[in-house]
Amino acid sequence: MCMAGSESQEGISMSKSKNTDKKIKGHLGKHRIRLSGVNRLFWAGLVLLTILMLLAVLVPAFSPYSHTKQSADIQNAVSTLSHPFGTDKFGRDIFVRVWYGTRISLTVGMGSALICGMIGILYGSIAGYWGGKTDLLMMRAADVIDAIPSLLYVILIMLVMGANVGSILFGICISGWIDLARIVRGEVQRLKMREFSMAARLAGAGAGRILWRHLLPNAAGPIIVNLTFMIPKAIFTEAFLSFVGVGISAPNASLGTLIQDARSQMQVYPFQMLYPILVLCILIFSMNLIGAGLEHYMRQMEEG
Amino acid sequence: GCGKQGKDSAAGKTADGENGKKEIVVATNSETGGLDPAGMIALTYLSYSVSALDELLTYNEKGEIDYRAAESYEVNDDSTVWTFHLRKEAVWSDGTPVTAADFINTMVRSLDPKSGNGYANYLFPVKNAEAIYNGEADAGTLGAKALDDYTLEIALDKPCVYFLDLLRLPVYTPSCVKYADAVDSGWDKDPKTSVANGPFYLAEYVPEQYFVLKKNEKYWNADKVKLDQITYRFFDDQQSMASAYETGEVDVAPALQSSVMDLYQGKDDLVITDTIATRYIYPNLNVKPLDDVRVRKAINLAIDREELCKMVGDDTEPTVNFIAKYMKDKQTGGYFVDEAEPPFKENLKEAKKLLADAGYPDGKGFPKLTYNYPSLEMDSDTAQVVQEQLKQNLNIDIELNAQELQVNYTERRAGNFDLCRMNWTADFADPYTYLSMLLSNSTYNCSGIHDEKYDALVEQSDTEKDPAKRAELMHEAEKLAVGEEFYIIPLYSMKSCNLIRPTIKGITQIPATGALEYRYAEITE
Amino acid sequence: MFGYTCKRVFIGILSLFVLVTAAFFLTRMMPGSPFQTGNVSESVLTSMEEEYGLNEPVFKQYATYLSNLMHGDLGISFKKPGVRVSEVITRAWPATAALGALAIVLAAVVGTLLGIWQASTKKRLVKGGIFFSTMLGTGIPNFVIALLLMLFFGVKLKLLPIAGLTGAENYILPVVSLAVYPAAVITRLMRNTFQEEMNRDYVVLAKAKGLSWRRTAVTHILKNAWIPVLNYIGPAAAFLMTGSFVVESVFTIPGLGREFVNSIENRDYTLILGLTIFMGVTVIGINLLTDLLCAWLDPRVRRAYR
Amino acid sequence: MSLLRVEDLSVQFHDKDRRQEAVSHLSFEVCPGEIVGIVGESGSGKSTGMHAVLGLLPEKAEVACERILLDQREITPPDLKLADRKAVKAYERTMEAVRGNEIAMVFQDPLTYLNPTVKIGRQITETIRAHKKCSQKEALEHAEELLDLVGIRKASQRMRQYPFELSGGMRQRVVIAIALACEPKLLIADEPTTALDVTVQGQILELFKKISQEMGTAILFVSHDLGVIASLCRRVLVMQAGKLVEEGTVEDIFYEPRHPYTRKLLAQASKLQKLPENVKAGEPLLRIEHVSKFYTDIGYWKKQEKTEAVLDVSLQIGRGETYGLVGESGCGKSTLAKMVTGLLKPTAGRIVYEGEKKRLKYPIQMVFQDPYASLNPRMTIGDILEEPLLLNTEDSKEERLRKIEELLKLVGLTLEDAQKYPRAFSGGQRQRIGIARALILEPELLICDEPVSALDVSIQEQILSLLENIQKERGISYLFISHDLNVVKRISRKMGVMYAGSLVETGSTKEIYSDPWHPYTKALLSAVLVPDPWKARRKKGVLHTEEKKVEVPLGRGCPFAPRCGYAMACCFTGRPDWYQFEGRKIACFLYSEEHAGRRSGSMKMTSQI
Ligand SMILES: Nc1ncnc2c1ncn2[C@@H]1O[C@H](COP(=O)(O)OP(=O)(O)OP(=O)(O)O)[C@@H](O)[C@H]1O
Ligand SMILES: Nc1ncnc2c1ncn2[C@@H]1O[C@H](COP(=O)(O)OP(=O)(O)OP(=O)(O)O)[C@@H](O)[C@H]1O
Ligand SMILES: [Mg+2]
Ligand SMILES: [Mg+2]
Repeated sequence: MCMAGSESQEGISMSKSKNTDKKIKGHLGKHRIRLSGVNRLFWAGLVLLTILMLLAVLVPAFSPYSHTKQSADIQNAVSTLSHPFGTDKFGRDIFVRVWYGTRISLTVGMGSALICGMIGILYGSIAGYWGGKTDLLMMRAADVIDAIPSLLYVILIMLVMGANVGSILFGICISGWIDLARIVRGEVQRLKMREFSMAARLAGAGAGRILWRHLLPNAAGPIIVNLTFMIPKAIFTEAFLSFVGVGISAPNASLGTLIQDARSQMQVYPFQMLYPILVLCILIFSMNLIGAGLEHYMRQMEEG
Repeated sequence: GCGKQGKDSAAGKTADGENGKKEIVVATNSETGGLDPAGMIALTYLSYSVSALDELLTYNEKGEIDYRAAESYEVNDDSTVWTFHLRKEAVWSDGTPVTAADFINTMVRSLDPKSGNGYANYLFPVKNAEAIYNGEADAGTLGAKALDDYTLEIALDKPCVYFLDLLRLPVYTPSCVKYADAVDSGWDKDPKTSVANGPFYLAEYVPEQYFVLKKNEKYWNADKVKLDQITYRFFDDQQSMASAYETGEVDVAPALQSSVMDLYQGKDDLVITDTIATRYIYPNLNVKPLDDVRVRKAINLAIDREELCKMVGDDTEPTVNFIAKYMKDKQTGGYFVDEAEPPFKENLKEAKKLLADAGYPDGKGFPKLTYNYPSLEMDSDTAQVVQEQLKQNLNIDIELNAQELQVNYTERRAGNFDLCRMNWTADFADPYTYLSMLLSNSTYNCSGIHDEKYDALVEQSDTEKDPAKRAELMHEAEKLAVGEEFYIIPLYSMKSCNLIRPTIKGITQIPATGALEYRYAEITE
Repeated sequence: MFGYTCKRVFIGILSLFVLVTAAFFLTRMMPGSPFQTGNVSESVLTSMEEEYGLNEPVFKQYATYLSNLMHGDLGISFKKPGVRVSEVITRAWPATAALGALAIVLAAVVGTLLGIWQASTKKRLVKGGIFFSTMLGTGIPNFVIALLLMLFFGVKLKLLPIAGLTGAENYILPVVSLAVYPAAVITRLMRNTFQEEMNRDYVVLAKAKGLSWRRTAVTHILKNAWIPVLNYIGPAAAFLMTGSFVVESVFTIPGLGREFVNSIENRDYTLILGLTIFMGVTVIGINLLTDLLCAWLDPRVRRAYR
Repeated sequence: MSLLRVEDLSVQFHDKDRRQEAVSHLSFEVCPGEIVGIVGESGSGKSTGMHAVLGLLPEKAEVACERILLDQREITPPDLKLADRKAVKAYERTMEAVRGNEIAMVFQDPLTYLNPTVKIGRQITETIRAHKKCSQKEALEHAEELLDLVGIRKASQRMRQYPFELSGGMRQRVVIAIALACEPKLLIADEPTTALDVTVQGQILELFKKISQEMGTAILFVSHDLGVIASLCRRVLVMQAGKLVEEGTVEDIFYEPRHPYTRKLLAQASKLQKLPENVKAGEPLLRIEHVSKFYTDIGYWKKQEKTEAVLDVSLQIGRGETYGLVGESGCGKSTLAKMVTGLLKPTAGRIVYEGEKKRLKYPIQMVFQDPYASLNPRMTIGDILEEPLLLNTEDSKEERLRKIEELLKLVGLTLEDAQKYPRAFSGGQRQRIGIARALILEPELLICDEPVSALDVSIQEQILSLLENIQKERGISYLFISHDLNVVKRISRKMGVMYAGSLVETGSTKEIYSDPWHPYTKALLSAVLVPDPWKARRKKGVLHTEEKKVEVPLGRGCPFAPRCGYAMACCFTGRPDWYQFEGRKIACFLYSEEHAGRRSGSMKMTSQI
């Protein structure tokens, strides 16, 4: 996404100097994702997210402490220079653990948003576009999957695939796409009645193109909002699973489990809980910024 | 209309009640199991029975016999026939006299495996009980007989010196023949049929929310009972329990997290009690390096239990014994384990040496072992510390495998583990409750222990009537299992943090388990 | 439409059947047994399993279960001796439903209002403030919110009771903690669709008619903006109405969510299945309702359902 | 003393970096009871200026205005950049009372201006209730009257329908009904009759005249149809590129135009009166055989009602031929068009297309009636135009670009417009984009659903000759749908007249124009307006028969019978057959053998009325 953005920026600056013909050419050339007009919100979010990602990768790699190293003498320490976020009850450095947790949470959150997003959009558009029996069958199938208690299969998955990030992702993704699919379906159903999709059909566009180029961009708002919410949702689901005993095993931790673990001491050492929440909020903030930026861009497009 | 009733019973706020009634509200863990002593029982029954049911007799905190449903007992010379004389004045809360048949009722019903009673095996000392349980004998042949309405005779297969200790177990408590017919008829939670022979009776039962015990005016010792009502409220969450204490919604909040200690430090509300329990690890003897006693010993010696307890919480006490640290010796009144040398002492140097001897100098070549534990906070904490310590001290890698509770049980029972956490809370106040676990034929022995010498020692202690000699035998057995063969890795024993309104006095502790008993509690100004 | 509804109900019953089948085999595939607890011996286990028919071939058990189900019999709980599954449901459902319904209504009202406010205000402070709160609403885990509410309003201020469901005031904290997340999501969705609808030409016409901004918002924009939101609210309502384990256990509420997680942890097969069926009915029913509601709101969609 | 006085109004649209002045320094005034016409080319800022008067422009439009006075009251929009919030609020508050009540507006694009999810009835009553104290019931009754007034039949049933269930013209009339709801002092009508057929247009114009006379309502009438302006207005403003270029009485403007633009306009309008060149029709390309389309109403419990949008229509279009289809709004023209393209499936009958089918997925292209709704708001014009090429041809990028440029030029847009999104275009511009899209694939058969009704005459003429040229070059055929008889006459040699779902008369355009046979055709033709104020004013008494309130059972009787001045008893009981006379076919009992009498084949049939 980054790449496409900067590339097309270049395109615009170029077009300003050259004649209009070039401008149009550059314009028509890239019509998949054009982020040229994408605003400050988007870039702010992206920068923030990149910083978070970098921290998540670099801090655990370069910190003098490991995320498992315990030390009985500095249990529950407050913030100091060497331990910016203090230590937990095992004397482990919370700073490293938080960033280590961010790594896992990001993987789970983004991974599931990506997978669930793709499945949800695909499934929802197919059901919404074809309607009729297909829709009925597909949405009822989704209902059934949604109604099967996730704990039942997650326990099984964990047992078969082991307690790792992959199996958690798998577990979350089995039913995580359904909400999005419902929303996409509703929007597609609504939009396909508009005349412009008829016009596209006449132009020879197949279902895929109509969905991708005509209907989904017009449904982008709700989709983006939903996608941004999918990330914290997946992160919390992961934490809940660990809580019930089917998450990633200690001493590995995600932001969710860090928050969960700090819970028993929250009245005594509230900061142990605060830091992971803070990082999580910043993470969600950055996703929201990106989402808001994209949305804004979409609206701008429409307004011309 | 649970909502309405709840308002005046469960939410009855303070310790002295609203209309001068003396009532307290006790928090208890979420509802599990029924109230029928012969049925599937768990925590809820334990809360209920301490206030509502009178066993034949029990030991008080000082180790003296406290006669409850019985007024006296006799035993023959070789401790095989025990005769109990029941109180003639004792009646159930509906007025029916408490008779020997009521006691036999529980026993017989418990011996039906379909009852799902987990304590049925404690009836096995009784003549024919095991055969009946296995369907090999008729229920009528049970060694327990009612000589008359008020005389209960229990004949044993072989001498059992700790038999009186067993009497506090649910299977030896009475259930009224008039109502208690079937395990699953639901009589046990219906205030109309769930009668009590103790100081309180069940007045209301709202599933998942609370149950109310009211003072049993017909109780033979009713004068001593000061409270009018005890309400037990179910809580899922310990933090909520502590908060409910803070808001005044409960008066007693038992078994809380250790962080409560920090919050209530120096306040009268905080009452720390001992729990007769040991947390330990089973090393699987069928797994490669663990079948070597040197390896087991090395692990045992390398763990710094002091540090472990410091991290896991203030409610733990390091121990190298199997038998719970706070279990008392009735004869001496002191703690049983303190009467002998500890089975072993931590020693890192020796541990390293042992590991090298076993072929893994500095942990080299030591396979990665998996440690199974249920994903409860305390076990998870423990596991992480143990993992880190073994890594630091012996350079062995342990893989932690948190499991959902049921999965953990199943895997443990099937022997699918390298290391597995275990916790044992005493059922009755005798070291046998621990020692029996490691017997070759014990259900709980799932790590492949098969030691004839140990079995013989424990069996011998079973029939030894001289208390001192018996204690010696038991110490010897423990020393063998824990200090020589290192069948288990003991970690710590536990305390329990309770919050109790300072105005409530007279709460006692059950010596066997350390649980609290409210029957003679009173509210002072 | 009526025919369509009938069809949906019929298909709903079919999906329920699929659901039962899936859940049945999933529960049986899970490791552990209902009777496995810390202190049960092997023989008790086997005889209990025999007693409850667990030793029979799975397909036979399945057939038995189905035939019982046909007669409306959900069976007896394995872990609560003598308690029928239907009893558990009828006991736990009212509390959960009341909480869930209140929470979703609260979330919908607050979310809609905030969303509209955010979309239509020009004050940057308000916009930013709402944006920020929605982020907190989604960024702080449910249980933390519940605990914080409990500690602040219960323990610190001693304003509200924190355990049980005995009086009206008991509902406040759990409802609020349940409503925070959906309210945040609804706010965001609402702001979004509302802003989009605000730019439509029909709003100009409404304005040209001389309708006040408020009337336009309520009678024109809201109706259109609500449709995507409704697609979220439906499933969210279904989710809340089937109980939240976290909030129920923090506030000690005897509801379905707690019952459900416990039943899974206990491997209480019949209870798991019973609750799954019940929740399935709720989920399927609410989804049907959502679809009908959407069709009612949007006539263009309605034509697809004939 | 003037009712509305606008002084020095300028509107700018911010477009990323470019600023575009849509209206510049516009000043004019309207006196009470006066009807003022505004003409101008498409995109000249007519709509923008009118929106600005009512303060309806989006925020990104920058409005600068010396002052606007309504009845001596100041309703000048505050300058958003300078004004504080209080001033804006105060302005909004005064405008709330003004809009809809004192100044009402009829918008150009009827579909998008009606809320798609609110029933028609509700959309009318709420206007009434916003300004007058009355009960819902009274409002409903009033709304029903209003719908009647604008010529919508079965008003009470229509009120329960949603906008998308109405035809384009009906929606337009609903918007007019809304504007008239509170009997405003000033009515701003932005192309109110462009979407309407002549008979209804006549009615509406009559209506406008009536209310202006009876209630003293002043009307600001925006239109590109010089005929309408000529017949209705007293005074005319001519706009070009955002500026007012000429102003004067109708006579001055029409007979002594001074500004070159005005002259050009008039010249083109008279050109429209020409007949098309003779083109030879080839073998049949498209055959429509007994096609019908029913819509079922939707409801939960109530019984479903059927709307017969198209009923048993048969016609043939030959290669290289232009077939004109006229008919009043709501008679099923668009529905028929959509069925021909394959977008809708006929309920009965079949459509046979004989042309080459391979090259294009949909060999029959279409220009949609509603220009905005048919453009994806999230795609640039360039992308919209490129899409058909991308999907159906193997052209290289350069080639595509070239074609787009060519077509944009052809329809009077520039290459720069390719970058913009549909929202940034005026109604006429949007329509041209739609035409460009349909043409870009060079189809064999093109269906034009009211392609030029939103355009001013100069561009209309451009487009029409463009269509003609293409036809000459490529032998393409058109099905040309319009309610504007002038346009149909100008382009097509064969035509059909539709009424209420059925064809009532077909034949060569020339013959039908010179000698209409069917009573409905007659009514239509007599309503045509000419761009000449004198003639237009003399043309009184448009055949305007009040509808007889006779319920015609569905499917029985001639659909036109209730409105027909010549209706006979048999017209109410049976459907007329087709009666063929040489090249002409007609469905009316007047021409049946019983009524016209048996005659020998050699005898020539003439109009029976
Ligand atoms: N929302 C907008 N954003 C940017 N430019 C706009 C917008 N609306 C209109 N314009 C531009 O303003 C100019 C005037 O548009 P307007 O709609 O007033 O034309 P018009 O005279 O009504 O034309 P028509 O007869 O075709 O309806 C056009 O060039 C158009 O491109
Ligand atoms: N989607 C629909 N659902 C129900 N009825 C419809 C629908 N579309 C059109 N109709 C009805 O079908 C009839 C014919 O509509 P159509 O749009 O074909 O008219 P038209 O001849 O194109 O009129 P106009 O010139 O005003 O556009 C009308 O009575 C209309 O109410
Ligand atoms: Mg216009
Ligand atoms: Mg039409």
